[in-house]
Amino acid sequence: MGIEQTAPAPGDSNSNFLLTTLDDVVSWARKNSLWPLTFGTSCCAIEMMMATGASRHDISRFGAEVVRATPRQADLLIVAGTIVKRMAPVLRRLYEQMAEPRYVIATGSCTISGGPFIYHSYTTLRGISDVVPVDVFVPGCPPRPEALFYGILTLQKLIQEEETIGKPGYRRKPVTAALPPNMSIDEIKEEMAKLLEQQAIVKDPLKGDSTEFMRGR
Amino acid sequence: MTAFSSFLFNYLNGVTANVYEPVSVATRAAEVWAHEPWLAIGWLALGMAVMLGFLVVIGMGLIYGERKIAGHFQCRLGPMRVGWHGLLQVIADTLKLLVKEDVVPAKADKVLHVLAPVLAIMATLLALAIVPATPWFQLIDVNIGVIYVTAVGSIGVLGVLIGGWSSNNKWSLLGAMRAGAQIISYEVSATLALLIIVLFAGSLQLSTIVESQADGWWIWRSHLAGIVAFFTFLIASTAELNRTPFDLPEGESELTAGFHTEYSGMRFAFFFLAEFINMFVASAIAATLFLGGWMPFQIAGLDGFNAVMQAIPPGVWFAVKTGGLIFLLMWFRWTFPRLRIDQLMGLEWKFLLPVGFVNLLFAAVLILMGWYFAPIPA
Amino acid sequence: MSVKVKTLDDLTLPPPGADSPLSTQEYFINMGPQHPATHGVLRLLLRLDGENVREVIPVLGYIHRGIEKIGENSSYRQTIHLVDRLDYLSALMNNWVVSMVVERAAGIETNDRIEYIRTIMAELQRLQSHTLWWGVIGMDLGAFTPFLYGFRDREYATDIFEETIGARLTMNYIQPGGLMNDIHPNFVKRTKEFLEYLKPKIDEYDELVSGNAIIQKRLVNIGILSAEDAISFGTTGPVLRASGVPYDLRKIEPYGVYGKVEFDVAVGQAGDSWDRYIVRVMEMRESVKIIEQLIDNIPEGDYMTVKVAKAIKPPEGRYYGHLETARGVIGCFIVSDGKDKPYRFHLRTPNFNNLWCLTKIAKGWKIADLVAIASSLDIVIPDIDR
Amino acid sequence: MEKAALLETITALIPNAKVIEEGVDRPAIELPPAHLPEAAKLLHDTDDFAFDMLCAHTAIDRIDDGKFELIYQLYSTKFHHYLMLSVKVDREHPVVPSVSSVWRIAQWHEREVYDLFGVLYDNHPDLRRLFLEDDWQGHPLRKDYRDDFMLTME
Repeated sequence: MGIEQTAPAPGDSNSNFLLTTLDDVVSWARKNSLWPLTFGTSCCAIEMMMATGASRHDISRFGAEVVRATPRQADLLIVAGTIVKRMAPVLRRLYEQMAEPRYVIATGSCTISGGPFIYHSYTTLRGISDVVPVDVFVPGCPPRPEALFYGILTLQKLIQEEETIGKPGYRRKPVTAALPPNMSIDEIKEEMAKLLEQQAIVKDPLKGDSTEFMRGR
Repeated sequence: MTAFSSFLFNYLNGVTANVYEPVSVATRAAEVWAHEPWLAIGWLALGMAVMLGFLVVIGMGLIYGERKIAGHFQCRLGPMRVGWHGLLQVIADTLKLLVKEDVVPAKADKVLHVLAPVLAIMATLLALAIVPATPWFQLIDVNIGVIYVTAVGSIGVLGVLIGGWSSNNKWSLLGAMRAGAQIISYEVSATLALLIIVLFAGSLQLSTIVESQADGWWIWRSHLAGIVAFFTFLIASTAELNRTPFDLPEGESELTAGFHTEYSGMRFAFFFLAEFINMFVASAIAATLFLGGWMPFQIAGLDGFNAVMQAIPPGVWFAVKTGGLIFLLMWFRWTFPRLRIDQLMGLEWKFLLPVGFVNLLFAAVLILMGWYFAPIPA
Repeated sequence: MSVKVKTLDDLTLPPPGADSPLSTQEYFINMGPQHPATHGVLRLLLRLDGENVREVIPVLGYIHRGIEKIGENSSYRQTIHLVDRLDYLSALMNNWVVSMVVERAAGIETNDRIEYIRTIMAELQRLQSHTLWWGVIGMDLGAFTPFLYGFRDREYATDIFEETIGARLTMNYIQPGGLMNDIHPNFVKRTKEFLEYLKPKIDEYDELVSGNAIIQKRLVNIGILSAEDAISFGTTGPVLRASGVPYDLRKIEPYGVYGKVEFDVAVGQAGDSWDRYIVRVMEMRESVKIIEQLIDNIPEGDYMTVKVAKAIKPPEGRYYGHLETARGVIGCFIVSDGKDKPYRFHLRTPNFNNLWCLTKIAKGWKIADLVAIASSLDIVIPDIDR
Repeated sequence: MEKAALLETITALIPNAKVIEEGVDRPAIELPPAHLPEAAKLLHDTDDFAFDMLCAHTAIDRIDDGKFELIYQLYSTKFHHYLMLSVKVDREHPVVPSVSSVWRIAQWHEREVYDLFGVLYDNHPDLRRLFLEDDWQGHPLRKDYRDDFMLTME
């Protein structure tokens, strides 16, 4: 484990129709049932609560309102807020206590790079990707609930692409779920609608660029 | 095949002419066992298959319903994206839990850890078997039905206790201890409340109790005793179900997840499912004993009204009564805060139990004197 | 003189039966750093006897980001955005206290318009913070629905902030010498709408939670903090006022335009969890009253009195200023050596002091009470750890 | 009490106290460390002052003078007056008596100052690090603190 492994050649042993269909079904179930762990350290946690708790944004529409307090039952670790040296082992432990398959969304500048606490801070970690493998980064300080939703939708897209049965251990490099700058509100709405309808064209990851892959854990 | 056709005939006849012959599946199987053993096995298999389907449908339906109802209580929508109005949400959840990794903590007692959720779900399944959903469908009609329900219900607490103990986690243990104390205490009150109806109906058999309510449901035929018993049972069974305001064993803000803190994947789903099926069983028992089970609502003297009521199939009556009680339980959950453990025990031992005993005495006097609305059915 | 320094490993359990008549074995349990009741990454090491809390030992530092060290290496304007992230639910008040001290140190004058807007914003933030707290205490007591209601009402205030400030949570709005930008043309109208919306909602809060028998059973006469203890622990804000000490900086040393408005200081009597609860609910009504008196009278003027490009260099000295946030008194202590960066930048945060009374008042109660008491103290963890 | 009157009464009662005139924005006195506990007790108990609340306690690293300046911000809930107490200790042997028996909150403020500055408090009931791990090396708020992890802009 932990060693990078090149992806198999195109058309290699994964053309089984039954497995592919089964893959689709399992991925569908996983992506639609992302139960988050109650985990928040600072400011981002409030915006995360606005997303998961508040009735305006209402994460329950996506079936993700079943917030579990114990990592054993959670699928999604939303790291909301600064992680400092003392917290890092705890975060790692929480991640390891979660049952596979588990996904990590890192929200906020602090989890990406240390945010406003990069310089002169003797404790703040400069990004959490050294501690836990991150699937999706959501930038912002703190990110709006909508941004978090965009991150969750991006994660859903990633899960749908994943090959779950043949290669269960594969994990992508993290993706940043940031909207490009200068997007108008209408364009954002369009993009969200596209994701919601699941019509986004999914590139077959195994036939694509093999450097996109890396063995997780 | 004659039995099948006669069953179909009986059923159609029953629906059209309101002539019910309450015969449980087990009875049917026993009847034909001597000369047609394969048919008997067929009956049993059919019964089990229907029960299993029932279990899954009820479990999923209740979970979906709970999430939707909770959503609307909280000014939001609940699941919307998976299927039409989130109908497929529970299926996605179940599928995900099925294929999720199943963690057994390294220092846990592995055998007991695996056994606990099985015990919990087994207890609910056993209780579900005797619920008289309609006159023509009941898996087994035990002649000591009421005692059977309370006895089987106590197996569930074993599952919770074992689960909490075997996890080797202090929060789990605390949750399990709370569950043990709470469920065993409230079982006393629930049983006392059931006993009152047993006294009135003169039988322990659930089908007989339902039939005894043909002239009126026990909740109003028995003066005050029935109403008090009904509310006692409702409170006690809410406590037995570990639902708010009595959800101390898994009180999320106190004990992270209580007794199932260390459970993941399908085993957690078993606990989860058991809770919802238990809710159904408790509501069904309450509906059967106090609200007349599948008996239609009748008002003496209003023949036209009664005829309309009787035209509604008994299964619908049963579903409506049980559903109403389930909705009430959900309403509790999304409105009330949680009690503290000593307040919870105080409520049982200092209030509900004395009330239950006094009520039992009162009911006994009522029966001795014959001071209730209709005669005991022969 | 030699001083013995201890570690966590020095903690030991007493022998069985030491604290209770039964021969029971006590045990340690960790509540946190990840626990739903601790609202963040607070770790409470509990010594329990069954369900009874024998000792609470808070272990801090899981979100200690070294803000004071960063502040020593930032210019005065840069420190503003750091304090946003302390008590993020009182971000504007935190901005204000730094601005206040820097203004006093550097001799910067502000005008009436700035002070009016600052006061209104601070009170809006107090409302926003208290609505969130109200939801959270409901959730901690096991009722999930108030949480949603509290957040629903909080959203409206967030909208108002967003329109003027552009941020929802970490505002960075109040600057030394003024404000980041002027208020939005809609601000007055929308604030009034919000107040009209909120007033019946506060009554609804009372109906849903305050009047509930279970809530009262869980809060009344639980976790009593006497006035002497409250002062000795240095608690401030609603926690201190609930114990019967009418200490409110808005009244005692009016800053901003608090001197011009009529309002009452909500004071409790017994100092139990219920008083802490009801004091906050009363404060919500007072905040509404304050904003109503100010919102129509915002005078004309500039929103900034100094050039932003010019570095602030206060003369050498030690400056301490404080004001009342939603949780208590935040104090800012700046030591200047005449350069453009503070020589020492210290923050006296309300939650730090408020937390420690938990070690006394939670003793002897059950775990469930500990959760309720902690919730009634309304603690924000990054504010403690800094 | 007015500022001048307050300072006068204090200096009369505590002869070792030296009034700080410059660079402060509120009444301030300086005390030698050895006299801190008795002065604290007097300030807390004397009815004329009744400084019953310790608002804040922190330290300043005066590295050029080789001293730590400890600051105690006192407040009286009875008379609503303030006092800043300043105590200077040697940077090499920073030991001061604890005042946690007078103001209870001082216990944790002192732990914080010990954690971040390394000032040792005599007679402290539970002197532990507050924010950092027990095995942390050094005291980060000292001006000469450096470690491999911290990024500086120099």
